Amino acid sequence: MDLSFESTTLDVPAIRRDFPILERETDPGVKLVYLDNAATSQKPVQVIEAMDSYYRHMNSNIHRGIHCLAEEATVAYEDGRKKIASFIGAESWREIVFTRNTTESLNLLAYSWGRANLKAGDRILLTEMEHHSNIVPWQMLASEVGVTLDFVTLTDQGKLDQESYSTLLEREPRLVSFTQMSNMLGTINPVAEMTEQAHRAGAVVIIDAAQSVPHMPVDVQELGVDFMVFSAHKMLGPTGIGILYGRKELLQEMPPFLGGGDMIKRVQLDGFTMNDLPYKFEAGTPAIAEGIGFGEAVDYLANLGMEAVHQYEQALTAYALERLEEVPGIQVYGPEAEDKGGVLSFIYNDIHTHDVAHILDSFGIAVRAGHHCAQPAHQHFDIDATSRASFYIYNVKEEVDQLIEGLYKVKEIFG
Amino acid sequence: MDLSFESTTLDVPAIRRDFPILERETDPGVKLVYLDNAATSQKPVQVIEAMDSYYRHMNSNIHRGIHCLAEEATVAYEDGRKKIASFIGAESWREIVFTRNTTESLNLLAYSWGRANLKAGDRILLTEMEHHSNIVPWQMLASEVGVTLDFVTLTDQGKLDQESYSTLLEREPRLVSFTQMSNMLGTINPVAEMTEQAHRAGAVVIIDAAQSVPHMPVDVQELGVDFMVFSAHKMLGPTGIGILYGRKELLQEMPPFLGGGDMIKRVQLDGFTMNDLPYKFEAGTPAIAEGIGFGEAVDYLANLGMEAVHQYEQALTAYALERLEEVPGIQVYGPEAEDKGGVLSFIYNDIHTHDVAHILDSFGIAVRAGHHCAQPAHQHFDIDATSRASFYIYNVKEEVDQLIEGLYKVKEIFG
Amino acid sequence: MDDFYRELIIDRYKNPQMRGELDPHDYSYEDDNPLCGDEIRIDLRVDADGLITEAAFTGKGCAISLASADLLVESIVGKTLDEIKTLSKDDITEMLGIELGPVRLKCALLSLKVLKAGVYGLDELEEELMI
Amino acid sequence: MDDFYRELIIDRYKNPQMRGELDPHDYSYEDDNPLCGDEIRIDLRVDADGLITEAAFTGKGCAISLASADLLVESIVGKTLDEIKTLSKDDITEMLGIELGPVRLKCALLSLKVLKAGVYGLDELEEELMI
Ligand SMILES: Cc1ncc(COP(=O)(O)O)c(C=O)c1O
Ligand SMILES: Cc1ncc(COP(=O)(O)O)c(C=O)c1O
Repeated sequence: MDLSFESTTLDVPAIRRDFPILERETDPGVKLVYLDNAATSQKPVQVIEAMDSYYRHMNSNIHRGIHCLAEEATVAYEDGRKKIASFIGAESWREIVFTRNTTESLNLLAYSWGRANLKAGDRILLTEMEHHSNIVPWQMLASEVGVTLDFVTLTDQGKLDQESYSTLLEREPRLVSFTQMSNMLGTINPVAEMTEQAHRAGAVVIIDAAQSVPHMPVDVQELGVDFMVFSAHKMLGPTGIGILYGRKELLQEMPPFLGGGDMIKRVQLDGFTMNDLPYKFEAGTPAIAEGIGFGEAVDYLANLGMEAVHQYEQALTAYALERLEEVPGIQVYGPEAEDKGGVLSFIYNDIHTHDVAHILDSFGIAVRAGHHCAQPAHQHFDIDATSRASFYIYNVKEEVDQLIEGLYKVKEIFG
Repeated sequence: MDLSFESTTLDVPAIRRDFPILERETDPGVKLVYLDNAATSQKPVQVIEAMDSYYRHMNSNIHRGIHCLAEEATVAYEDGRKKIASFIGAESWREIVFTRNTTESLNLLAYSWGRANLKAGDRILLTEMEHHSNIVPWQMLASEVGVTLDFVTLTDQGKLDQESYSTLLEREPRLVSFTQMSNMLGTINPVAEMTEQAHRAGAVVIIDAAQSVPHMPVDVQELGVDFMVFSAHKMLGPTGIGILYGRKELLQEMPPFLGGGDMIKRVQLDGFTMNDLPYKFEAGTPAIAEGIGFGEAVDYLANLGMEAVHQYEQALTAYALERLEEVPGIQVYGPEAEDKGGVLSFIYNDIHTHDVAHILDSFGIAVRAGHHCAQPAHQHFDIDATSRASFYIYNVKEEVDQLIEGLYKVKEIFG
Repeated sequence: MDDFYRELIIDRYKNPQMRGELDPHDYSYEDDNPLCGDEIRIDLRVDADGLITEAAFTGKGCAISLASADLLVESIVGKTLDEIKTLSKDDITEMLGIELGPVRLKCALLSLKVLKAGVYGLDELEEELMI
Repeated sequence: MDDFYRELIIDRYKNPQMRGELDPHDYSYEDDNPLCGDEIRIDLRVDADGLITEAAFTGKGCAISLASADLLVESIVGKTLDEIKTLSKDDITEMLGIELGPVRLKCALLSLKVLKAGVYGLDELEEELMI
């Protein structure tokens, strides 16, 4: 891949004009430099206005309503679902379940698929670079059902150790669940190959795509995965809504997760009949405005083209890595630019990450400090916390330069 | 209670100006008459703009961020929680857990409290007027754990049969869960008395307040309940967020429900440590914009005063009941105006509810048709479906008149 | 009001042409819409060449669902079973002569669903319907 | 930049006055902030009247948490245990001389939390902290 800025097809100045928050000053005269995109992305006016307009003109509960608003809202919400289905190459909109976020999607799988398909003695294979949301639900399941968790270890470079993966697959896990892109190391994992290997070993495969779907082309059918999970808020969409994608055959066999309105066809005092997919998994009034906003977000990204998004962010990442290496005392974790997304986690001599982030903040530069909900990956490298800068489509080279300048100021203060 | 319009302290014309959707025409020249408030309420500009402004100026992930946006967003979101705590008279903001909606709150209780506290042979007491969301989670639990469900029956008037309640309490249910106000019959149940009785019988009490908290003063400490659940979208707030209130002692003893980011203090490969209340029950990136919008909604209602809201809606309900009784062939279900909220479900000769709702819609009048996720209550009265008109603070007498006129037109068409 | 409850619909609802049961029959199938309790049953007689010679329906429901059942059943007499396979959502809304939102569409299509499910599966039709 | 990393904080962070351990001691307690792995331990010597005669802390953390530990521990020598009960969030931010957001506040209050938990419970303090 060409990592130069020259070959980008994104019109970044035009993109920036769509994001009102980029005009924000954090202190008088101090312009925001938002480099916390792995935590959550900013939202373009198109998304904000779609939700605003929903509430001003169309707001209604959906699915069961006959009146004009209910019909308009139902169509708009279900259009959001169809857009998402086509964005990730799903075979049918029935394979797209709306949840609150990636975390709920993974818990839904642990409760519904996990409890129906796993028994004491079964193994689940995870990796040391997983987000807590792809660890804790399985730990809870493990202590309830008695399954055993294995973890693929990491190379010094912060990639998955493929030898460890192959060895652990020999233990015949029933389930393999791993991230397509690490939110600490930025590592992009070879999902298609690993999935094929897992399938050969007889496992079902879940991909945590919270960091990948927002930043690169992802096609569930090409990758061959069984389940995939991600969140709207990391990809220009609103808070409060996420996705569970699952192959129809698998979703169909799963028991329901939450019970209540909308997920049933019929209720009597002595029992209920389940609804069709995907409604079987959607109980109660859904996040309607959010589904509509999410659809807008996906339109926005599809218009840019995910290849272009990925190429531009990799150019930014390569440049940022190069510049960070100039700064004495900075150590960045994770692989080289070719193999990673726009996530740079680093330590800076022995300056505490809180102090780094706080002083950068005083220059308007927003980075994250802490373990980024990836404590095991930090433990692997024997550190408590890192500072993390992460990019998206609206970030520019000059903002990387401001980050570097900021880091020199941190050094001055902490001598 | 004085059911006259004259004694209202609400400035309804001013309220109406806060709701942009009330300007909406469903067809050219046909103004919207929104009478589907039990399904979801409309939103005032204050709420819409608070969320809009969050996305334009403050959007960030929360709790773990040190930068300026993260701190502002955390404070705004947690302020929302504090406002809700004080709105329902909770002892502490730690007793307020954010969920997606009433339905998820009830499922959280079934999964976490239910599985930890109930065993085969135990009984749960529900009522025949429950929404599906307060039935299906318990049916799922029943078939998993082997508990037995009992249902308090209804009087002909559509009230809970208190004799049936007392009798069923003698079976010593571990849990009593019922609605404060029926979304089909409008019946307002005597929560304080029934809770005291249930406590004497040794049961824990859950109140489904989805229809009551939006429309009348509710104080969890005065009522003495253990748990209470409701949704933002029915009380001027956004979709995608709801509440589980629980007494601290009870919440503290409960195991977590969803695992992942934010609900943990610490994660290692071999286990995790839980976070404090309420975060223990909030896994993953929460509905941040929605929490802020919910806080605004609660401010709006608190400013009006819930006594005033309740009095005005009862005046509307009394008037509507009176007018509906004039129309030949209309049969309204549920008690008299004094004992019910602003929910009127009716059948109209043998005209199908879909046809009633559809023709009313052609005059801009939005009512709901169907079983309103309360099939058991419909079964009790041996009907499949009803048409339902339901009110909120912005509805006016003239809209009731339009409804009545519309019903006469329906009659004309169906002869 | 809009031309929704066009005379045709009200007329067919009040005076159905094809109501009834066939006994004996070659195909008979029924299904319901649990949302509102509507039910439709369709009976067919089919000759050796797969040609529908007689058809009738019974059931309960709203004007839209009963009128479209009546129109649909009338339209299929003289058609082959293979021709039924090609019937779509659009054929029904065309017969009714109106645009329908998602919930009303479900009412309108209940009879088509019953017909197709009775004769074949109904996977594509389910996909077409968003709700 | 804002006056946040005021000289006082950086100075106390780089040259703490009260760092150390007391052995023997009358009270010793430690706690951490799992978010970032910060840890503080505070040791006290207390006379018969409940007067704190000596105090010291050890630990690791950011400038805010270590500077506030140093300032807090310095300020309590000569105070009674009862007086510690009345120390609040505001006393700490006053010592530091700056406004803090919710996350940094947690850093600043870690030492107070350790101190109070060591001597009493810390329920009210927990309530005060939103996070
Ligand atoms: C009494 C009652 N309980 C529960 C619910 C479910 O609420 P939600 O759909 O927001 O989960 C409703 C709303 O329809 C209701 O009226
Ligand atoms: C790789 C990965 N998985 C899961 C999550 C959890 O996402 P959410 O908080 O939206 O549930 C995140 C986000 O922090 C992530 O980066």
